[in-house]
Amino acid sequence: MKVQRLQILDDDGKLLNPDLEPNIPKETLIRALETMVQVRLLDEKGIRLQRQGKVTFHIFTKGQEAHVAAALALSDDDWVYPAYREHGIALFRGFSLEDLVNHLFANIKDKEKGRRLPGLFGSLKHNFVNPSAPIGTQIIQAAGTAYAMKMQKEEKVTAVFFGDGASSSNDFHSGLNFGGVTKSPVIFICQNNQWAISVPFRRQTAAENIVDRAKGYGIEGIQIDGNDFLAFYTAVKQARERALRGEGPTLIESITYRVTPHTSSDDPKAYRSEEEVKKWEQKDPIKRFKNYLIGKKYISEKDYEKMVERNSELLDELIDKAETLPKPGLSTLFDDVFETIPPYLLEEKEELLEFYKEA
Amino acid sequence: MKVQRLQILDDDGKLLNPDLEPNIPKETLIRALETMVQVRLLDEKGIRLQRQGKVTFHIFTKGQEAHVAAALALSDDDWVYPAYREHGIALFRGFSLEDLVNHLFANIKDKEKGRRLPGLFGSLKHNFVNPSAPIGTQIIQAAGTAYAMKMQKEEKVTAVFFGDGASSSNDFHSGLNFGGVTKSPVIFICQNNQWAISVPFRRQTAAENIVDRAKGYGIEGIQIDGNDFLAFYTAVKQARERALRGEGPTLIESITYRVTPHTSSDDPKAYRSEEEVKKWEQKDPIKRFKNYLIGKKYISEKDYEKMVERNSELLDELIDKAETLPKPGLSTLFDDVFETIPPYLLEEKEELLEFYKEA
Amino acid sequence: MVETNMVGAINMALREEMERDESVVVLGEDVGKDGGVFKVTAGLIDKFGPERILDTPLNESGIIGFAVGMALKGMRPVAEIQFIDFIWPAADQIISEAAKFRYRSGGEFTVPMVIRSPYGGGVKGAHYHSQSPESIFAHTAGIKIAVPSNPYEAKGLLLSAIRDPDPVLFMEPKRIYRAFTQEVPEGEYTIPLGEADVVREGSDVTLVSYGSMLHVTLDAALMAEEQHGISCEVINLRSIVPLDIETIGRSVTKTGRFISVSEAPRTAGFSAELSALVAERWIEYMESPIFRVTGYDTPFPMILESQYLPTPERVLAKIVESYNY
Amino acid sequence: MVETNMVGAINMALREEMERDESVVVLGEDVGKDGGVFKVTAGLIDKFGPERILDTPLNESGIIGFAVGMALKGMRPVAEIQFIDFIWPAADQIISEAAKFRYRSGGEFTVPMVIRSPYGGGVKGAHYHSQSPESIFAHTAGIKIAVPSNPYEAKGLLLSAIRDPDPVLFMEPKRIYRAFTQEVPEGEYTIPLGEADVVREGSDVTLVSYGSMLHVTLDAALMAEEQHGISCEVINLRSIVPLDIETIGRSVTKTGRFISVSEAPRTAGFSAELSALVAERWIEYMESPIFRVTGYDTPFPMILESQYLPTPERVLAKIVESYNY
Ligand SMILES: Cc1ncc(C[n+]2csc(CCOP(=O)(O)OP(=O)(O)O)c2C)c(N)n1
Ligand SMILES: Cc1ncc(C[n+]2csc(CCOP(=O)(O)OP(=O)(O)O)c2C)c(N)n1
Ligand SMILES: [Mg+2]
Ligand SMILES: [Mg+2]
Repeated sequence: MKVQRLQILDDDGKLLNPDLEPNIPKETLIRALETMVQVRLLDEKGIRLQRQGKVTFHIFTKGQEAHVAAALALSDDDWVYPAYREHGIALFRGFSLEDLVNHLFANIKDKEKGRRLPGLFGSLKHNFVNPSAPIGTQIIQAAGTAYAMKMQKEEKVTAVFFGDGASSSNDFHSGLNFGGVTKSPVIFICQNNQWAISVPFRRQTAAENIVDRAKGYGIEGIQIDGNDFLAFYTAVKQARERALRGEGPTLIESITYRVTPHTSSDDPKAYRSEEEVKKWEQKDPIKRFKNYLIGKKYISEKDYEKMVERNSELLDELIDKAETLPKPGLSTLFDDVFETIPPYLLEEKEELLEFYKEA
Repeated sequence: MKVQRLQILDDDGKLLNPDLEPNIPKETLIRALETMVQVRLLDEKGIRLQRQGKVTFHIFTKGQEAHVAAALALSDDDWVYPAYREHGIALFRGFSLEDLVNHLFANIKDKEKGRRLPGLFGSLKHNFVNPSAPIGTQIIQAAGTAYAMKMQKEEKVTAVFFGDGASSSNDFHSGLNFGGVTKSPVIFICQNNQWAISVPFRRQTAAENIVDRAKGYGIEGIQIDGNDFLAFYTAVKQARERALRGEGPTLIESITYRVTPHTSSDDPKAYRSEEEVKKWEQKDPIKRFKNYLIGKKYISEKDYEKMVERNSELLDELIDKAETLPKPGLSTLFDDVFETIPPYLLEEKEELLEFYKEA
Repeated sequence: MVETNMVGAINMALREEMERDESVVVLGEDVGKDGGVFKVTAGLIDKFGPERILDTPLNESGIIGFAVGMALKGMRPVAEIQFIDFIWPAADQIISEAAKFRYRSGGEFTVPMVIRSPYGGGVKGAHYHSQSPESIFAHTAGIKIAVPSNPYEAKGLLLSAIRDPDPVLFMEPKRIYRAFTQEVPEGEYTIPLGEADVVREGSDVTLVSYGSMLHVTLDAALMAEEQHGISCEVINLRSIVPLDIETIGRSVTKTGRFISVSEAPRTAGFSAELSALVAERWIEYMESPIFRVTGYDTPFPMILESQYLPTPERVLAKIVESYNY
Repeated sequence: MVETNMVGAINMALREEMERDESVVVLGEDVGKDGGVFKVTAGLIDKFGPERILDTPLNESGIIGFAVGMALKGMRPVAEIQFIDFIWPAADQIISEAAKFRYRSGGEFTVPMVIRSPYGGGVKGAHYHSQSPESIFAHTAGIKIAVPSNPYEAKGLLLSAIRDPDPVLFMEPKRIYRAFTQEVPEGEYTIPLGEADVVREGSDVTLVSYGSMLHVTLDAALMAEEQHGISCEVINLRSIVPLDIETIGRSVTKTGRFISVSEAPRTAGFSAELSALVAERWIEYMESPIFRVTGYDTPFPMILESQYLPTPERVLAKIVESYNY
């Protein structure tokens, strides 16, 4: 039994099925494209900064920018648990590029106080949960957050992103099961980009599709072309409506591809062919979405180029500023372990401050 | 979509579908019945001993004795990971009632050296793995054992039992996934007895059936009437053949019912009605299997009564003997932590022995 | 005032706190109609319904991860792990998630939740219904640990734990769940986390313990007094993190002798931490070795559990050894 | 003899042992074509194929549980956990299963397996690529723990670990994976688990450490000698369980001063155990407090990791304090 995959735009960005075209205001669509462009630029500049030794680490997003569609389909009040390639959602919701750049530099203005690998940031104000590094842990947490929303009688849903690798994690299993049995308003979005570092999807599981798991938890499932902005939007929107109607969770399997190395620490030459990558680059989500907007005459190619240029310059400015800022001070080491610092930890803090004052 | 459930005997033990009747020698069938009778008797006597304070704890098996069929369908060389209601398999394979009774009393002849709750025993000789108490852990281990068999090029399979509650455990998820992706010769047998202590199946998961999970791991699945000895036998036999043909794992969901309390510590009055229990008592696996054998003229009602009586007397004798045996000695406390006792542990041992010599 | 045992006191605390604060939710295996396998949550489902007293699937990382997600969204979950021996599937959600959320998010995302769990030996529960893993969680920055030793403390500490803005592991000594009753006030009172209690004053030897071992320790102190005329000061920690180091220091600088009693295996148990603290701060006061009486470095046994566990006699022997050193 | 770094030495050990013993199997995430994220298993798949160098799904409890099942059936699995920070999903399979199988089955079912994992800070890995949880597993009866501090030891200890009849956690100090090379013999040699190494003799202060902290400790010892004329004896534990208590005793009864150095958070870390052992056995020899230099009781930081971790200077300060006490 072959699973049906929702696709609305073809690989060039033409409407495959006009009946399914969602009705989204022009300005919103353009703003979405701009966000995708920002995400792409952050990728290009981020890896350069890492290569230059200016930031410690880089996680790529290139090729998975269609996730921004989820930000349109959701309300800003809905909670989102990202994996680590979904910062487009925070940006679309208004998390500032400046904050993000400061975070990458782990400088004194970094909200995460220089504690996290660059890219692992969250924002309570934007209902964008601070991600872990251990894979999969957010899936069950998202189910719990959705349950809380139900108890609090709020008209909200929780959406959670994770990879194909994460589908093997324990928290995938408990997350879908707890979400299902409590009928909580949660949307599980698997970004099946075919690779978990060097492990290909066919070695991650013998299942043909991740979406085949939905039935085993008594929840709804749908597979989409994950590089198709409109399909992404539509699936999330429908899942949200179902959730708000009290019909429980949906598992969305987004078929996409990691065209980049896993992170700045990875070299895919050891384990995969360039051909596969090339093939997928044809399905680039930005290209497709941009062409769709050009086809609708919402923008021109020229507009797009300007958009890229403008954002590139903006980012360069922010980077220049961020680079000069100092790192967080020594005493921050002991903040936020608990709300209030207990006596034994205060002693440790004083010991350390004393030592480095002397030294 | 309703799942098909394999059933060969009706609730009275008559053949529903003679075409599906497996071909098993008469003597083997009678021996299987005797094993089921022994398991039932151990249940009755075990709880009495616990009530009398002679053993510390009792785990019930009543109503799930059809699992003995798996012992017939498997080769004695196949490994079996029991949950804790499958000792019929060990008995059928020749694990002696005497050893089992000594184990219940945790006396000096207990192979587990008085360390385990009564009922949690294994036997390497019988390829019957010593069970845990943490639920579900054996499922992934069984997959690993099956993988080892494949690497060792042995014509063997591994079968693992677990409950409906255990289907929620993390190791269910990893077990089925690892088993599937490595195409290991493992048979996953879920004894879905509708309850996990006080939690009914419908609160364990929103899935309609556990067997619905098979597809999500790319493995075969079948649901059976778990109180039907012949269905049980047939499903395990087919799964074994598939496994040996290199076609990978099968998930068998055996629909059965826990007609007893969970253990001697449990009182189901708090959480379920007696009616449901009554209904299921009509489907008693021993009654059905016995009637089948009577129908085939392999035994008479009288033979059956004698079988019960004989085994009851035997067990009483063994119990009388086991009761008089002393408990394991103090020094056994430090055995088997490692193969060889390291110096620090030897010191602890000497400290303890010295203390209790003095005391 | 109600005369009740520890099970009753915890039940009372949960009931009152759930009445006071809508955001408190209880979840775990069998916590609903069954009232928990020890009946600690008995009757709560009748009052608060199955949404707030949530029977979960059998998955401990699920229970804790779900609770973390609820706590992030403003609830105050009280998650039960049926026996603390079954907490390991949840280790990742506790160690990597609950304990680190505040820190990793620069203080933005917080996880005010309680993990309640019966722990400890003495009930013939064998390997998997007997363990005391407090040192493992004490080594995990970002989580507090409370261990009551009587019904009064159980209620007062649990209320503090539920109201704490950070995750708290609340370890319930099941061996004394029903061992004795005590007057417990109805309504609100709290015992702060981080304050030890000197339950017996003395001048010769300092004994430190918590949970059910406190009673073993107290029995030993009594025997020491009666049989040997040795005066022991007994400190009940009540919370392990934060630890009340000051109270320990005050006592040990007075007595010059120190023994801690805990039932977990010796190596790297919490008693090791107590010894280390005393040895790095007050060694010049010490008149004898810094002792610990603990379980042994073996899995928890069944038939031999009374020999495995510290007994008043074993503690007494160390008291005498320390005193006569 | 081959001049190689720790990565090379471990790779050599695996390769040779897999040639010698068919039952040895390597499994973990990315151990195959990728050769592991640190390239420790590089090239092995070409030689031994994808069945014996098994790339697993992303699930650590799966990796360990699967390995337990293989070990029970006579294989010798060497399971890799990509970073020890990701070991927590496997805590149950390690603590409840691997460590207890022999005991719970009265010696019948055994689990000869190795868990290899890079641990420790110093690579700007932040919370989840930096931790050192050895004390947690040291508290778990039934599992041994080895921690090499150089390439030669890495190979010799790993061979012992693979051949050990019981589960061994083999912790690899990733910070020094490639920090230096050393002559490592080709072919068979083993370093027994449970024997410490006195890597520097001295008379004034005993320093105990292991893994990458050993080098910090040695630097401090050198500075103490050069800058203050203090003679430090440095003990490299090499295995934490079993622990070579005798070698520690021999040294501390000679020097009368003791400092242990470990990078994990202080509370209930393995340094606490070392302090406790010294304090209960040799207190009358002590001329100064029993010190520990450790990480702090916070999650592992990133930007501030060099301040979080023990440095030669911090160890030196304690040496001087101990000496001048
Ligand atoms: C529990 C855990 N194990 C291992 C890792 C190391 N690791 C980081 S990312 C990754 C692969 C994740 O793959 P996937 O979920 O498909 O996400 P993708 O990177 O493809 O977006 C691994 C193995 C981890 N972070 N956490
Ligand atoms: C990890 C874990 N959590 C909780 C328990 C307590 N417990 C013992 S049996 C049981 C229910 C098991 O239900 P199921 O798997 O359906 O098996 P059944 O008892 O019905 O045969 C529970 C919750 C446990 N043993 N292990
Ligand atoms: Mg992926
Ligand atoms: Mg069940």
